[in-house]
Parts: sequence; structure tokens; C-alpha cells
Amino acid sequence: MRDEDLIAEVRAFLNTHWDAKKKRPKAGGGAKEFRHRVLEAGFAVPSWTAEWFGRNLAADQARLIEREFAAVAAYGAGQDKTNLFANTILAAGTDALKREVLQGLLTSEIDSCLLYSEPGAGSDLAAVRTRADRTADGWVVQGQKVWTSGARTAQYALLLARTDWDVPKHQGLSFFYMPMKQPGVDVRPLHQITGDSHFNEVFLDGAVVPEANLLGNENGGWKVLQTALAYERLVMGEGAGERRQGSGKDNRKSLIQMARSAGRLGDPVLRQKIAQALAYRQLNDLNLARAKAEMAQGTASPIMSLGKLAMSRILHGDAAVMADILGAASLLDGEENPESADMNYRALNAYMTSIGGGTDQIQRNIIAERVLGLPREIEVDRDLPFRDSRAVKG
Amino acid sequence: MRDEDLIAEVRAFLNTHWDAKKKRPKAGGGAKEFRHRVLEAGFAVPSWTAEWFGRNLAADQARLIEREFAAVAAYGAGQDKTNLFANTILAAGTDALKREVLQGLLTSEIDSCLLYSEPGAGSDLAAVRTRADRTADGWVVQGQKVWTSGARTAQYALLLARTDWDVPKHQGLSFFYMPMKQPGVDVRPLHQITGDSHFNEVFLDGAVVPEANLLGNENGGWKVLQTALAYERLVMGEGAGERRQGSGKDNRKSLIQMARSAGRLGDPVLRQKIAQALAYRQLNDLNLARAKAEMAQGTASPIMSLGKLAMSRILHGDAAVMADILGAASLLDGEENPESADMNYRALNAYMTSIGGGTDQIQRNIIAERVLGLPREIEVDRDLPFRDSRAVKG
Amino acid sequence: MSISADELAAIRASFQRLLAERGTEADVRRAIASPEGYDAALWRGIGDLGLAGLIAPVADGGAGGGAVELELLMEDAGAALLCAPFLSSVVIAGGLVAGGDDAEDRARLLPRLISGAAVGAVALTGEAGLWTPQDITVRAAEGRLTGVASYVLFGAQADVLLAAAWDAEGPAVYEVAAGATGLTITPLKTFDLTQPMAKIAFEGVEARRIAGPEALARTLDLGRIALAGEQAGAARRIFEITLDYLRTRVQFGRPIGGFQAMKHMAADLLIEVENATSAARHAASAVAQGAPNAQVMVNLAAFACADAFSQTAATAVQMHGGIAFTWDHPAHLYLRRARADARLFGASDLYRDRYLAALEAVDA
Amino acid sequence: MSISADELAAIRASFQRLLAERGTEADVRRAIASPEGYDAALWRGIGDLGLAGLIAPVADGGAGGGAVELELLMEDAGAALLCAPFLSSVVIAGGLVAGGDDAEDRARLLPRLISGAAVGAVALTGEAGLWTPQDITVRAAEGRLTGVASYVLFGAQADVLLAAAWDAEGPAVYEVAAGATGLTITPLKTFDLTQPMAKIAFEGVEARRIAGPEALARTLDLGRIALAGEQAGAARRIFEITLDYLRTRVQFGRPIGGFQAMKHMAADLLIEVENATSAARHAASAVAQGAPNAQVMVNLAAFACADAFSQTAATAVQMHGGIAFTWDHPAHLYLRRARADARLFGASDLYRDRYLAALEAVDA
Repeated sequence: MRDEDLIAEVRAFLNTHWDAKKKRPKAGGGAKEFRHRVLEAGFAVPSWTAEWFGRNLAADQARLIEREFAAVAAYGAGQDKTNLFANTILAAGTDALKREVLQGLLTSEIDSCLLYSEPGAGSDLAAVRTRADRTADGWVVQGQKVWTSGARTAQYALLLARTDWDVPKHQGLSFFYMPMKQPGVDVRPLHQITGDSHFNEVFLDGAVVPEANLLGNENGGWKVLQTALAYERLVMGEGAGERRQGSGKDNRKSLIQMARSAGRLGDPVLRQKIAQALAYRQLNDLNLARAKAEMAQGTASPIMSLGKLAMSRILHGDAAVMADILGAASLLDGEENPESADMNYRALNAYMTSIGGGTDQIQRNIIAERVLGLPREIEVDRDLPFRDSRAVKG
Repeated sequence: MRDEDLIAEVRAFLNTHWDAKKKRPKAGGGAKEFRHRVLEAGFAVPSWTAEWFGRNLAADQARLIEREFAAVAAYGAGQDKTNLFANTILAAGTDALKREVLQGLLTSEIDSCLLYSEPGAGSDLAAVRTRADRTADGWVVQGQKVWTSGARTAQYALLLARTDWDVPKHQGLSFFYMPMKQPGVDVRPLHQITGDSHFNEVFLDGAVVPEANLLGNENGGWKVLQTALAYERLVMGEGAGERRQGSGKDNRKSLIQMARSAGRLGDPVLRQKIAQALAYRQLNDLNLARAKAEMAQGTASPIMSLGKLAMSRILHGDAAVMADILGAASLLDGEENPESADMNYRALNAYMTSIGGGTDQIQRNIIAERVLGLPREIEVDRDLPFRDSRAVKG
Repeated sequence: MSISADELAAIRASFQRLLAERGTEADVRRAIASPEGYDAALWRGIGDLGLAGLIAPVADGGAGGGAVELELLMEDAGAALLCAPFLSSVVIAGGLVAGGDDAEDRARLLPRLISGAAVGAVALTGEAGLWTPQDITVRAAEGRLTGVASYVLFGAQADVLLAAAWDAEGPAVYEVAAGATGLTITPLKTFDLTQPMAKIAFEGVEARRIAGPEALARTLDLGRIALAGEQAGAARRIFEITLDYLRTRVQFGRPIGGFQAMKHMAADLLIEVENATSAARHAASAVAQGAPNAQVMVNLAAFACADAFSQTAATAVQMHGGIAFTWDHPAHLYLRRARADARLFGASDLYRDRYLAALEAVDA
Repeated sequence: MSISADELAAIRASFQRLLAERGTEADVRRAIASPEGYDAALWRGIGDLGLAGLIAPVADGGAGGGAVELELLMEDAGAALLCAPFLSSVVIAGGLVAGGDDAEDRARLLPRLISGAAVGAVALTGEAGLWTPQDITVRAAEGRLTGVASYVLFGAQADVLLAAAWDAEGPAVYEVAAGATGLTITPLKTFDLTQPMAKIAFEGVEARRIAGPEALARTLDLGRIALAGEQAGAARRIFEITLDYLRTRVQFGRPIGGFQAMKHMAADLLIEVENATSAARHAASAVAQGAPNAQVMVNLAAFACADAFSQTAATAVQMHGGIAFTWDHPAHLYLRRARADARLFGASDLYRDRYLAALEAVDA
């Protein structure tokens, strides 16, 4: 298929189904229906096979579709790149599971959440102690998870659990796609330092996972998890974690305008700080643009791994400069002081990027080892049967 | 002895032997003679025993003597605190060795140098491969040392060498006080990045150390070395490494005056940088003052361990601010551009503090482990017979 | 100094005991949620111990302490995130009243402040919060104040209310009745939860002049030293909390304090913490001794302690990881206090500039 | 663009080959010690490959390259610490002559510059080296130049000597004969050993105007992009040298690259190195395309690449430890070049401010 033909097809589709002015589906059609149309047209996951809603398109053509959708702010396309859950299930799920959930995932009718971290297994995910035991009725799960966003609404969860305690820690884990709406799953909101309860604790006490919902092999969960984590980092590096807070450009304007309206844009010391904050953000944007261009040319780009760490400095730095601009007003908070409240929220929420999904410290290890090829960390319990490790014995 | 009496005695001594105006020994007396007088008066090492040139004074009284000497810029006192070599020999030397060299060390008639580091053993000093083998004529030494300052003039050297290859690396080392002026000791200047040749490489090929010059026990060298290293760090933390470059106060004046004469003391961005640089230096001075006060009260102070690391930031930072003040002139160098040359020298020489005598990274480990009590680094070769380690086998 | 070393040790021990018993993290959380906005019980305990009179002159019934004693106790207060009007009432309001010249004012106001029966608050800065004299917008004329002040610590809780206001002599200190006509006190919603603030509008409020510019400047320096001590103490405590976690939290089969990244962050923080302690204590003794470089030391302590506490609290969250991202962990309480303390009397950049100016003056 | 992707790849490959063969560290050290102060043989090699004409118009006998091609080659030049007047002669002198309007000047000067037969140098800034137009102290009147310029790259080696000088139109570009009366050229002792500089005093020196303010501004931007590329390439090379050392240097029984402190420093530097490459390349393409945000990008690249190279070179010394403190190790050659490059066209603080101003202009 020629690029021009594909573009024409996408434009025709959007013309028919999408109201570009009002940024919503055309008269009568709801979001759900629109997403179904996108799926049927093969635009949701264009690089996938036709068997699973795709069109076998090469990556660069798939990106053309995204671009057309982005140009009119339409949703539903490009999920072969962004939909963590669908991608993981496509890669590691049984056919039965794919039939059951893929369509729902791609039309946003199924929400999912992540059950990875535990109180005792944060940076060291391989030390999880939630157990899954095989029974005639499926896998029975027992344990406690934390840092789960969306757990209250999710119908399913990607679950990391231990299925063999007598082998070293990485070798006894399995990865599941667990139904959430069942007895034995207890979701409790976690009060965060921002005041939000974006995350939850999830207590699992006899929850059941059907056999068909095992992802990858029994005790092969660590490998599947790595794929899922790589997706997550990629998305965080592109700043998805702060999309709610506005794009890079909005942010830039907001720093400059904030200083201007505070009458401080002429302050030379502040100008240095604002410029540096904006520069870090713009440099990260340029890096991502270059990485995408390099990947489009078929070269693997090491830059993609840097985004999350870079974003951490950017987010903490932005909030610090905003506090400097606001001066004493940064003491304030609450709805009556929206600029201050926004700044303070950013200052705290920046930890979600510098801690969540692997701390900056873990992230630096990963970059040093996987990108730069430096020697691995010494892991004292790597080869111990998990049962004998400090994670169990304390 | 009452403080007043001691002070009176010191003042009388200085009145007799020291010309406070001209800052030199009084008419006729040379430096050597003056140092002998100081030693005889018991002022060189007042806290030592009378057997070894001291007066058994407590630390606070010993400090009184120093203060009187410092007030008139006289030298030779307080060596119980500052003379690394004399202290090490007092602590670990045989009586024969003490009789041979202590007096010369305390009157500066004997110069010494340090033979610790090797090309393959920098941060990891315990991996030295210079060997000392016991013979009927004493210890015969074979190997190569680097980073030795003063090696060309030194009559003696503190030498770390391996005396047992079949035990783990820390357990097969011995510490010696080796005569330097002998065949088998070949000193070659090392050209540094500053252009100086302050340091040397020392090639040892059959050099001999008399049996009496073993410090501490055979194969107990690591422990003696630690004492010597602790002294060195202490002295570096007080900024001895940059005493040649002028005191803190001089430095402060020089930054402010430098900016003033460059017409840039009003530049708000520069003012922030100058103030922060001066602050780091003053804070370190205040820390040292507090540590001394705490130690005088008998409390062990953790602050003393921080000086070298703090000084590293100070020295690199000072040079950076000076470069900012000088602006384009910092491109220049050489005698024709003394301010620029001084700044550039400082910028490079700062690495002597951040690398020499244990890098900042090693220093942070030491602080974390010894001061904060955090767990030790994992050392993979700690318990291996040295012969089987990567330092030998590669 | 009218307090001997032994007396000081006893006073400090009693304060530490009080804080250990009635100023725990649970107490802090209760105070935050209370309608008063501070820990009234703990405040009474401070009064009972006579600590509200710490720096009031002995002649006025105080303990006669100075900057040195104040700084040390503030280290303890900071470590416990004290939720009580100590800085506002004891240090600044008390300092201004004691620094005034009129015996009648002192007799009328000091006893209530010294006993802790009254909460004192002082409106010091304008709405811009710039902490320059020009930023004070309240003006005094014919015994009445007009203008707006903001960021007033314990402004809405005050029984004794003072305000800095311009008159012919410069920024002087006036007293207004807490319920006076023309006074509008608006509690502010603050990011830090441990120190309530208010905005105060004066519309021709009747006022009585109680001290001049010099007393104001002197008292503000005392406030800066107190705040520096608080920051030094708080920085040290959150650092210790972090060290404990590093020693006990196990990941990858060993305590996370064994990893170099954590060790190196901890070593760097130790320098900050020690710097803060040294800066606060030396500033206190420089002021107590009337040293020629007192202004150098006060300005140095102002930004060094602010930066040290901010950096330590911020890094502590990172070093803890996820657990410190939860509301129930104390790290964010320190972080909030650090961010507030760092702006309470003006930002570090301001003090850095003033420090350099003070050095220029000393060297000149 | 008159150079195709294939042609560019071939040009770059030939340059890289030349540098690998005749621009080694040993060659750099020889050049530094040479009486010429640069690598005359390598410079001839550059001329022989036609690279001195890289950005000259095809019509003038050049290769017709633009900012994008220039930036890429400068990455290679930076990596090898090129000791030759490429920036001075090819980019700035060549750019100014090609940017002039007079066909006779172009015909007289360009062929010698393009072939590499002549070394070109341009006196651009005053003795203060502030890199503002006001800082240019040379003035042109009645065809004669008076004033002093400094920090002139290859000023003492120049065959073709140009100078920025104020005339009625603003800062314009004049040519003077290399041996002209009234010209005093004093070689400067520089900290960086790889780029010679001179101070040039003009006392009524006969001069010919060859280009106006616009050509000067345009060429300076090209110079900034070239310098940014050089810094990006040099930062990457010294980073790679450091990585090699981390992988091979064994202490405590394992390669030092296995220690977290080293890993984390390396990861942070990788961000700086990638930032520099992205900034330099995007600035080049923004200028090549005449993008509306070209000034944003040029100013960003100016300080981002300077800071990245400076930080990478400085940290590289620290990461190597003692070995990099020796003259014989190449790290200090990179550090010296980094410190020079960061001031060559003005300091990072200047460009940060200009970057913000450019953003304000774009957003306005």
C-alpha cells in the first residue's frame, strides 16, 4: 500500500466518523462506537496481524495513521505502540485469553491495572511473596500488592506471583492476567503525599485466576514482566506521566507567563533558572525526536531508555523554578491559590516519576548495564532458593 | 601546670628565639637551630611522653602552645597533630628506629615520602603488588609505586608492600620505613595535567629495608596504614592541600576583589555564585571549628571525616566561579596572565583533592560505613588468597 | 549570659522530654487536623515548663536566655516538627515587646506571652512577601494602621497582635487589639500543615507604637537564628529517620544502605546536616557576642540551613522510595515544613546576596 | 541542499579516515608542540580532500554544504580534538567572504580559503571578550581600522585576516592585509593547547569592507553550530574513552564500571552527551531550513553543548582517577578544549539568557 493511499483512507475514515472541530465522534456516535469503528478499520493496532485486528503494516506506515489521528485529536489509533496491556496479552497470552479480552482492551471497554509491587518488593520486584498455587479450579492467589493505580475500576490485572519457592527468585515467578471483580480481591485506597488516592493497596485472599490467564510459561513470569516494564518506561519517558499537566509547550508558556505576570521575568537570576528548566525539557523533546527518527531508519536508539530519568530531573526542576517564581506565594495551597497548589502538587508528584516504575537509582543501573554494557550489580541472593533468602527469612 | 604559666613560658621562649616582626628566628639563629630549640623546649610534640621529646601535656594545653606559635607565625610546634611521619613512627616503630629518625623528623632534617599507590592499586590499595622478601640482610623490595610527592628529596619512605601472597589481600601486607638513598630506588618525575611534576613514579629493584624499619607486625601492615591514612585525610580536610594557595580569608577576599576589579561584583547571577562558593568554604571552616570544640570536650566528632570531601567541592567550585568572573580571560594562561593561570591551575589541581588520597567516591564510602554505620561494600576478592585474585591473574 | 551551662542542659532536657512524650508524630498529626491548627496541649506544656519565657529578660520575669540558648532549643523543636507558636509568640512577639522602651507595654504584654497564656503574632511582611523593608505596605499615621500584611504566622490564633508599619522613623512596631475595628484576618491555606498563617488587612485600625526600627531588626535576626536552628534540627532528624530505613530495609538480599548510590547520597547529606548545625550555632553565638561579623553569620545561616533542610527532606523521600510517597509516612511532613521554612523570612537567593553584601562590608 | 545523503556519507567517511590516520592523539600532541601551533600536515590533508570548501557555494568552487553537513563533520573534528583552523578559516572566514556581496572579493579570497592554501582568521570580539556587539571596539573610518580585538583564533597564523568593526551600518566585516602597517599581532598563551589565539591591535590599518552586519550575524550562527557540533562530538569521544576504562580497569577484584557510583555517573553523562548531540543537530537543521525557531535552537545548542562537554570532560577525569591526572593521559586535553570551547563565543550564562529571550520572541 502506498503512503498516499493509506493517508487518504484514514482521512476519509476520520471525515466520516470524527468531528474535528468539536473533537468528538460525529453526530450520534458515542466514544465506544467510534473506538469500534477504529478497530474494525484496522487503525487501532495497524502493525498487528489481521487475525488480531491489525493490518500487517510496517512501523512507519503505522505511524502515519497515528499522525492523522493526532492532527484532529482523535483517539483509538496507535495502540500497537501505547497499549501496554493489549501488547502484553498479544505477546504472551493464550489464544483463549486473546479472544476473551483483546477486543475489549482495544475499545477501552476493559480497564486493567498492575499488581507488581509489594510492601517488601519495590525496587526488587523479583522478591515478591504473593503466591499462586495451582488447583483444579485454576490458580489460587494469596498476598498483598501496593502502588496499584486504577484498581477500583479495573476488570483485570497483570499479576506477578510466586509459583515456585524452591528455586532462585527470578526463576519461580509467573505472570497472570487476573480477573479483579471476584471475592478474594480487596482494594483499599492508598493516601499519597499529594493528598490524592491515585494508588491502592490490593489484598488477595483466595482470588482465582483461570488456567487460560497464565501469560507465558509457568515460572517464566520474569521474562514476560520485563517486556511489560520496558513498555511502561518508554511511555513514561515520553512524558505520559504528566500529560494531564499539559504538554511541553504549554509548560514553557506557563513558566514564562508565570514569571511575567509575577513581574519577575526581568530578574537575571530567575531568568537563568527558567532558561535551564525549559532547556532540559526541550532537550528531552529533541532527544525523543532524534530517537524516533533513528528508529524509523531501523537503528536501535539508546536514547529511549533515558527518557524516564531525564523526565525526573525535568519535573522536579520545573516545580523548583515555579516555586522560585511564586516566591512567598509558594507557601500557599488549596483551591484559593491555584498557581501555588499546582506548583506544590507538581513538586510532590514529581516523585511519582523519580520513584514510581523504578527509582532514578534503579533506572541509572539499567541504563549503565543495558545501554552502556557496564557490569551487572552483584546480587547476593540471585542464586539462592527463594525460600532461603532474606526476603523470606528476614 | 596552669594554662597561664604554660602560655607565659611559650611567650618567653618565643621572645627569646623568634623575631615576630620579621617572622624568622632571632639574629644569628637559623631555621634548623630554631627547630632544635623548639624540640628541646618540648613544644614540638607536647602531648608525647618525655622519653620522646614530649611533655605529657593534655590535648587542650598542647593546642595553647600551637596558638602562641601561630600568633607570631613561628614554626615547629604542634607536630603531635600534624607530622604524619613522626606520629606513625612513634605509634608503630621499633625503639631503634625511633632513636634513629624521630629527632630528625621533628626538626625537619629528615624528609619522607609515601610509597603507597601503584599503577594497579589506586583506590584498592590492598591490591599492591610490590613485594618485600625477608633475607638475612633485611627486606628486599621489588615493584613500582606512583603518586609519590617529595620522592626526590626524601631520605625515607613509608612503604606498603606484600609479604605474603597466599593469604587474602589485606592480610599479607607489611608497612616499612624504607631508606630512599640507596641503589635499587629509581625516582622518575611524573608529568601532571597542571604542568607540575609534583609527583613521581618510584621503581624499586632490589632496594633493602633493615629489619628494624618494619612498622608494626609482619603482615600487619594494613592496620598501620589505616592510622597513617586517617592522619592524611584529617590534614587534607583542614585544607592543607591548598595552604600554598592562601588561607580561606585570602581566598574570600580574592573572589570578591577579583569580581570588583573585573567590574562585575554587581552582576546578580555572579553574586549568587560567589556567595555560594564563599559559603561552602566558610561552612567547612565552621564545621572544623565545631569539631575541634567538640573534641576538646572529649566528644568524638564525625565532622572531621567530612573535611576532605567538603574541600573537594570547595576547590572545584572556587575555580569554577573564578572562571566565571574572569570570563573570556579564563581562556588565557601563563605568566603573562597570572589571574587566569592561577585559576586554571586551581581548576586542575582541585583533582588532587577529589582524587588523591582516596577519591571522593571512596571517601563517601568511608563516611557512610565508618561514620554512619551503613553496611560495608561487597568485596568479591576480600577472602581470596591474593595469588588467586584478579589483581594478579587479570 | 544569665543561663549557666548546667541550667541550659536541664532546660533542654526538660524540653526534649516534653517533646518525646507529647510531641510525637501522632501528636503532630492530631494537631494538624485540630480546629486550632496547632497543638494547644503541647503549647500549654511549654508554658508550664517556663519555656515561653526563655529569652525574656530576667527583670521581666523571663529566663534571660539569648540567641545561643534559643538556637539549641529550636533544634529540638525542629526535629519534632513543633506545632506551636514558639517562633511567632516567644521569639518574635516576645522579642519585640521586650525590645520596646515603654515599661507599661512590657508590663502589660510580657507576662501573658512569657506564661504562654497568650499567643503572640506579628505581621511582618507585605502581600508580595519579598522580605525587603519596601515590601511592608502597612503605614502608621495618627495612631492608626492601614495596609495589608500576609504570611503572618499564627495570625488567626493571636491574642497579642503586632504589626510592622512604616512611620516617620522607618518600619516600626505597633500593637493592635486582636478584635479591633477595621481588622480583617483571613486564615490562609498553607502547603505546610504544621504552621498556620493568615493575611491581615488593616483599615484605619487603632494602634499603639511599642518599638522602633532597631528593635525590629534585632528581633528579626533572632527570628532568623531560631528558624535556622529549627531547620538544622529538623534536617538532622529526617536524616536519622532515613538512615534507620537504610539499615533495615532489605532489597536484593541486603539492606539498601549497602548500595553505593544510597551511601553516597547519605554521605553528601551528612555534610549538609553538619553545615546547617554549624551555621545555626555559630550565627547564634556571633549575635550573642555582638561579633563584628554577626550579619555575615546570620545571613549565611539563613540560606545554608534553608538549603540543607530542603535538600535533606527532598532527598530523604527519594531514598525511602515508595513508602515515603504515602501520607502515613512522616517524610512529607518534613518536606512540607522544609519548603515553608525556606520561604518563611525570604528565599535563599535573597540571603545569599545579603551574605555577600555583609562580607563586603566586613572586609571593607 | 546541494549535497546528497550518499555524498555526505562519503565525505564524512573520508574525513573520519583522515582523522583516524593522521589525527591521532600522537598527532595532536605533536601539533601542540610544533612551532606552527597546529597540525599543518593534517590541514593540508583537509585541503586535499576538498573539505575546506565544504560550505562554500558550488558557484564559487565549494561543495555547497550547509549547517547540517558542517555540524556532522564538526562532531568528527571534535572527537579527534582537531588541531587545524577549520572553524576559523573554513567556517567563519570562509562564511564571511562567501556572504559578502562583492564578486571581486570572493574571486580573490575564496579560492585560497577553499583550497586550504590560506589560513583565514577573523577578529570578532574586543579585549573584554563579552560577545556583545558593544564589546567590538574596532572602528572603521575612511577605510582604516582602529582598535583592539582579542581571542582571535589563529590570528597569528592567518594569511587572510578579517575583522569585525563598527561603521555607519553597525558591525561590519573588513579585510586587512596580513602584514599591513599599523597591525600588531600578539600570540596569546592559552590554557587549551589545541587552538592558538592572538590579540590584534589596529592603528589606522588600511582595510577593505567585504560584508555587512547581516552576513556577520549569519556567519556567527554558523560558527556557533560548528562549535556545538565539535563539543557534542568531543563529549561523546571522551565519554567513550571513559567507558572503555570503566570496563577494563579492575579494582577490588572487579571492573570499576561495576560499582554503582561509576554506573550512575555514567548514566547521567549519557544524558548530557545525547542532549548535546540532539541540540547541535537540531540547531543545524533549524538554521538550514530557516525555521522560525532557529534562534531558539542556536542559543540552546550554544549552552547545552558547552555545558555537556565541560561536564563530561570534567567528570571523565574524576572517573578515571589518578591516571587522568597525568599529562600523558588524553583526558586533560579534552578538559582543556572543553573549557576553551565553553568561552570561545561567550559563556553559557549569556546564551541561557538569549535562549529565553528567543523563546519569548517566538511565543510572542
